[in-house]
Amino acid sequence: MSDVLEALINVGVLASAIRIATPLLLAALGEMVTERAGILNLGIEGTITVSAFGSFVVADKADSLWLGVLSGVGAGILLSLLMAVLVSSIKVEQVVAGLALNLFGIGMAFYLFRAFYPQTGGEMPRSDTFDYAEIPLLSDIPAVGEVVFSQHWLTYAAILSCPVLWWTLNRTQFGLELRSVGNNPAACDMRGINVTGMQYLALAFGGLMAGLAGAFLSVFLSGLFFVDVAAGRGWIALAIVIFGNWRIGRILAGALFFGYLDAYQLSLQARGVEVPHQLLLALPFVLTIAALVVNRRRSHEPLHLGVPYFRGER
Amino acid sequence: MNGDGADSVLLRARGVTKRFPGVVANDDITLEVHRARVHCLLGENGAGKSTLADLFYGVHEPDEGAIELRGEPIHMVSPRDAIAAGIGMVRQHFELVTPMSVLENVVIGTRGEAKVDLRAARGRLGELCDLYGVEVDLDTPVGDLAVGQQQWVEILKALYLGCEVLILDEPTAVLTPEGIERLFATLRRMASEGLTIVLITHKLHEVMEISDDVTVLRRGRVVRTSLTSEVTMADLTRMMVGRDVDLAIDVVEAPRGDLVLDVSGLDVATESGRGSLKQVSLQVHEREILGIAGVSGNGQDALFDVLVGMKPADAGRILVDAKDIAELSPAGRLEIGIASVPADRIHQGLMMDFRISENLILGRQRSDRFGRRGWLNQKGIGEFADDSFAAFDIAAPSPAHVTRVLSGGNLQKIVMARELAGQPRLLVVHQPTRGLDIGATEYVRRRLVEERDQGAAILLISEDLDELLNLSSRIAVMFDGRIVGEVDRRDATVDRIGMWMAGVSGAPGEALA
Amino acid sequence: MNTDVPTTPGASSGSLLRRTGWRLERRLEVKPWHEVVTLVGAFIVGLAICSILIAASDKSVVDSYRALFDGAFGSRRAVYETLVQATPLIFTGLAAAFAFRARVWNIGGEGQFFAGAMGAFFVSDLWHAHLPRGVMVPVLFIAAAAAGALWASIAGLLKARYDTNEIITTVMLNFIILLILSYLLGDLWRSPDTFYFQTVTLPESAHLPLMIDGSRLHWGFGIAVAVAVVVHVVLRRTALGYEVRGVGINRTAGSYKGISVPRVTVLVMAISGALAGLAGAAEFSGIHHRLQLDISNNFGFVGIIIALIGRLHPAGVVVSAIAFGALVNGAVTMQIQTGIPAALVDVIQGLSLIFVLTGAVAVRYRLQRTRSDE
Amino acid sequence: MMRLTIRLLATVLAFSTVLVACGDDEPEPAAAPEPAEAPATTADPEPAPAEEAPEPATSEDPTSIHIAVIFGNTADDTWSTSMLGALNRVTAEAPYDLDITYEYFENISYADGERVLRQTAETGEFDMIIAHSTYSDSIYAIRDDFPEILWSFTGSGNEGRGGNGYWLDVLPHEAAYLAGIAAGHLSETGMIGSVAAFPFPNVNGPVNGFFAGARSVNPDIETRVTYIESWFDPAAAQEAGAALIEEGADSLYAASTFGTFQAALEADRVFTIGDLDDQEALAPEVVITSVLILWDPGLRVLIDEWWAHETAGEPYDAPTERIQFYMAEGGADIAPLNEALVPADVIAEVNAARDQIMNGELVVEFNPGDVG
Repeated sequence: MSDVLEALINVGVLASAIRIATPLLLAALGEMVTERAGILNLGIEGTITVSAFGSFVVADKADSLWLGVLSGVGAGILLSLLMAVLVSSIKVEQVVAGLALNLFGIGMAFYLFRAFYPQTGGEMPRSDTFDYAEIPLLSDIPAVGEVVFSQHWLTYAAILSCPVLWWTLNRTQFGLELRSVGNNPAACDMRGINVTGMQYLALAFGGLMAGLAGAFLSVFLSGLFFVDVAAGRGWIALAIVIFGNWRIGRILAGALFFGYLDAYQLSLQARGVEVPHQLLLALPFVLTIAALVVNRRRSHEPLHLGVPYFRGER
Repeated sequence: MNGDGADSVLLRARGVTKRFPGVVANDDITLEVHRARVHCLLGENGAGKSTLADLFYGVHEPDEGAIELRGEPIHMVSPRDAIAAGIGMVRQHFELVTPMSVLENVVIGTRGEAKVDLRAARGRLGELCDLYGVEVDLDTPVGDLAVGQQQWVEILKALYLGCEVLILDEPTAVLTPEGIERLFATLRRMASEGLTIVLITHKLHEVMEISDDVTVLRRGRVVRTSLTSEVTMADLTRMMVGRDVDLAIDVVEAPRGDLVLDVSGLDVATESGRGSLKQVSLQVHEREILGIAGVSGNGQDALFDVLVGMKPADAGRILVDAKDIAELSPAGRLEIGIASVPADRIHQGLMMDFRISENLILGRQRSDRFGRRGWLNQKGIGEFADDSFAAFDIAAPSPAHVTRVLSGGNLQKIVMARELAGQPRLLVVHQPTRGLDIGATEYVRRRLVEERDQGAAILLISEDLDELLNLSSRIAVMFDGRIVGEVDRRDATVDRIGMWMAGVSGAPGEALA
Repeated sequence: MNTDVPTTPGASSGSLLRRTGWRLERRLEVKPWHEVVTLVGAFIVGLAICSILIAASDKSVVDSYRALFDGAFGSRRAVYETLVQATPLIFTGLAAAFAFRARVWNIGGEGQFFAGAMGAFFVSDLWHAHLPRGVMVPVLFIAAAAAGALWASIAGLLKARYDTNEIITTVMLNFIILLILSYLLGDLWRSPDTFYFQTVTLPESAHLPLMIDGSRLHWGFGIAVAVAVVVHVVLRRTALGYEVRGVGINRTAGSYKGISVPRVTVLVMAISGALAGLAGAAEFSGIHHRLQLDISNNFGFVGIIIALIGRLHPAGVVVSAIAFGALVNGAVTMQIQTGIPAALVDVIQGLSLIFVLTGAVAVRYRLQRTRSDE
Repeated sequence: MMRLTIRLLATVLAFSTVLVACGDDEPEPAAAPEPAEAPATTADPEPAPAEEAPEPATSEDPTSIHIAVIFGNTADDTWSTSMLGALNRVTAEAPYDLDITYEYFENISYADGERVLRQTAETGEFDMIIAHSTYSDSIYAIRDDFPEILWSFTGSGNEGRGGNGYWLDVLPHEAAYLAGIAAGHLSETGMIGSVAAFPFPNVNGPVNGFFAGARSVNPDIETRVTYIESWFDPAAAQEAGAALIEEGADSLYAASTFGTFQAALEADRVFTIGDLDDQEALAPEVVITSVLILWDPGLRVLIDEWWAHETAGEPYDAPTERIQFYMAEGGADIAPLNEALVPADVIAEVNAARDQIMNGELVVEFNPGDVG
């Protein structure tokens, strides 16, 4: 029992939680912005996969991790722009477009991977990975230094992007308009705001963030690409957005919490504690449903989420 | 006063035609709007006024012809172009982001500023409010504002962008007589300061009261443009309708019968607090039409909803034939003979993608006539549709067609045919002629009277005073969720009802408890 | 999510298009031939792009498509296999179509598929020794439908009671049930005599009989087509179907006229879940005969796509499920015969979908010249 | 509309039955490969008859064999690469002077197994089809339709039923025991761990072997295992490894998983042991050795059986038992230890133990039960 409790605040568990949370946070922030513009993008899983591949192949072939990140992000943006064309211009049902995009994206990434790396019985190709970016001085603080200040630079970037994003959404003209588009595209249209353009931008940003998540999985964590690299993280990011009620602070908390649960169950196993870990893994999903019910009175769900906007129709 | 100088023409439509599937909304329209004047576009619902306004604002593009501003043709494909050209518009249905504050709503779409300087915006907006005497809390979410105030937010939005032409589409529908007066005063002042105002309305007296110029539209065409001072209301009526009409229906009233609807002490809260009901009591008898007057947003929606079972009452009783119906669902209320015609027939009354025949049985799909043990009786449905087509003179290719293809008047006929079919005991009607042309309006009103004569008790909620004065046996007036006065039709005058509508309570004894 | 926005005729267009002097206009009525023409058009465009991809990987386009067709319809057995592949998709497609008709966005077909298979396994485990085949198989299917309905009802009830977004709840429920199944397969339900996370094999008495001996085509296909007919009759001919369609078109008007939207929502979810559950039973008792974590090849998700391509119509679902089954089935032959990588097959499927979806939207519009004077 | 629908549905049904009926007249296609088999195998004209090996071959004898391999995961996972590696080696050996060619099909889902196997067989191109044992049910369901094909499934499997279905397995627990010896010596924290895929017997066996090896040199050593419930999820393996390291484990055995080396790379002085395939090149800083599974002897047996069938015309008669290979029989081994990380005396000790296992002096029990 003491193991169960001790694992709760274990330094390694916390550091691991932050690491696991990083791609979730990145993808969730991107999805939140996309949804704020009224687009429900279920294609994050595919976007992450495509980006992980884009990062990996360039990092490996061009031998530059930074170029790798850049191209991963580029790939993510490209796929998201395809989504934008489908849902914002052609106005295909968003749910289906997202599902189709997953199929297409994952297939495309794997197809290209095989084109670049035919497997004939050798080892798995592996690229370099970024080293942890330990922040001088701060990383020497006991416990906190190890948990918080000895992570990847992208982790810091993800966390720092929260206030930046908050400021952008709440204190700039652009953010104001973006939020308006998700709530009342007709009003924005009448105000001269290019609704379609905003949705393209929002999706591109979502692609950028999912792209970073993909890059994190390949060129930060493992230096590997494989077809199941996203492993459901796109879906969990989606859950986190709802769990976080479309609020940046709560999304950050949600991502950390979901990452924490995963790290915790691994730690319990490592301690030899017998728990049906499936139940711990299911907890985030159950909690997301619970959050939906609890938040219903003060929901910040964009009023026009998932509904295609047609001018002249109401 | 010299409206004729070509250089004073600010906005011009030149031979503008706009078609929608199945209709020509604007047909070769040419008109000129002069600088710093108030120009009314007058016409019935469906005459093409709103479409023309949308063309001026870049919402739609003309299929033929051109819009000109300051003598130059301007090609607008989006409201953005209109805004850039100095055109502002307040549409009939507000375009507000309800969860956001007044200030934020105003700032949306102001170009060229990356960071929202809310402080500066607040200052400028404050000046505008002071200038025109607008009182509104800038930090309240607009969803929490009264409709009248929301309209001011819309006007502020247009002014904030510094427009030269301000188009207002039916702005008075949501205002009290007092509010209208204030609006008109403000508009006159704006015009005197150089703003050009295009006001869309279907109310003659408003035209006479405020405008310098008036253009009458009928069926998408311009009938005539003239100086308001040179026409009379009778002229305008003739132009609007195309003939002399008297919508008054000769009402020979039979004595009313037993008490059918007895409402007392009804309270209904709404989430925002707007449009709630407070201690409403009213009675309707057999062979009687009780009219409910009031400016929209004063509780009429809640009253309709609570009577048909869409909203629960927080306090009070609703008796129908002395039976408490509080526990009855909408379906249960249909069963005991409560029929209803909702205000928004497209959203509340019809399934636009259903076949017409299917819409005609909506609500009675499980009745013995149209089904048995969960199965639909296709033959019964078909026969009923044929009967309805004949009885209500519905103009549609066949009952198997999708409802979407019908015109507004025919849509309302379908609703009426459906609701009147079961010989309702109580008929709750909300804005039954809104948006209908003269012919359909006449038809609907006549059917209501017929229904009354056959013994139904009718509660008629309307914002059209003429309609109420014409049809009702008694008129009650709602203000801020209360019945503030009730009067027999024979004693009713526009002034008296207008006072009540503005919230001024009548002398003791006039308002029935 | 506000999915209850009724649409009225009107213009719609992006400004880019408008600047060219054209605009899209919504058709008042979409005729069947519009749909056919557009779908064929989409299919041809999709095929063309896929051809480029095939050519880019140095394979013969003609040979590839021939292999694809042969794999799908080239022999008796190929046809059976296509139908075998289509069977679960018909069920999950119907499940999605039925829910979407009421604008209830059940994305949980995958989870309900497993719920169904689990229900079927549960009763087979409980009673298999005591029931003859004629009873056992129907019991399996009933249990699967019940389990699928039950699982979906969670999302239905939450939506009816708390207005929670069913897209999210059903997606979450997918994950939850897979984890529950993983737990059960590792523990209570694990077959004692094999190494994997799987149950014991079903006794013969619980096998769904074959439609064609010597093939894999089991009666699941027949049942699926029969269920499609039933779903159609329910939608068209019953008061429930009327209400389901009504809620889908305009739930405000529906509730004004006495249709209890929460009740219909729960019912729709349950029925949709039951249909997806049947897919689980058919695969479990017709093909795999044991429960495993991998018995679904994304059938729940693909069903959604099938439903939309089939325009939410049972006949359309059956047709598009068979077409999709043919594509999946033929793709394997194409891969084996021409060496096209498996991944390209996924790309082709994704691309065809994107084009068919685009076509399905495009069919509702027509291009109209906005200015005759330009 | 109703009538239209029913007509549509009827058409679909009719269409299906017509298609089915059309086929009825044709000969059963499943049987077709039989006559086609001979030309398919001898059709390959490339190896000129002149080059034929002299000894057993007559001019009638086959000169080439074409093998299909079906992978459930992608071909990059370690199980797949170990199989491909063995195929490459056996191809180079060219038993019976055969020209061995193979194709693999990867990422085939369990649900698609039977169909893919059948379609692979129906092409008539393949003499031998090897699949992971997760498809063993499927193989038994269709192999009777293709009596000329040698079917094989590899791994733990469900059951063996003889005929033309061969069940191959390899036992790497002895090699894991050797890795355990090295880990036991290297451990400073007194704890070693394993990141394992599933609590399956064929995963537990090597893990138990690994721990037993460590205990043989350090009886007090603590052991921990974490299951990540995936055959191939490097990210999960990495985090699980990190959790074990945090607990104090300083040697990690990646049992049927891939990716723990990443966790070791990020820790101080933690070693990792690869599994199934040699992983030292991936991360030479931390990988001390790898537990190898070697399919070579199994493949040789399969080719022998096929050769006997082809040349002598005997029907296939697979044993119902699994054909399994211990380390001494070449079914498993330990990769050369990383000399940069492992002291020479430890290497010597491991090699000595390896010799003992090879000559039977040291017996390592196969313990597939719960890891303790």
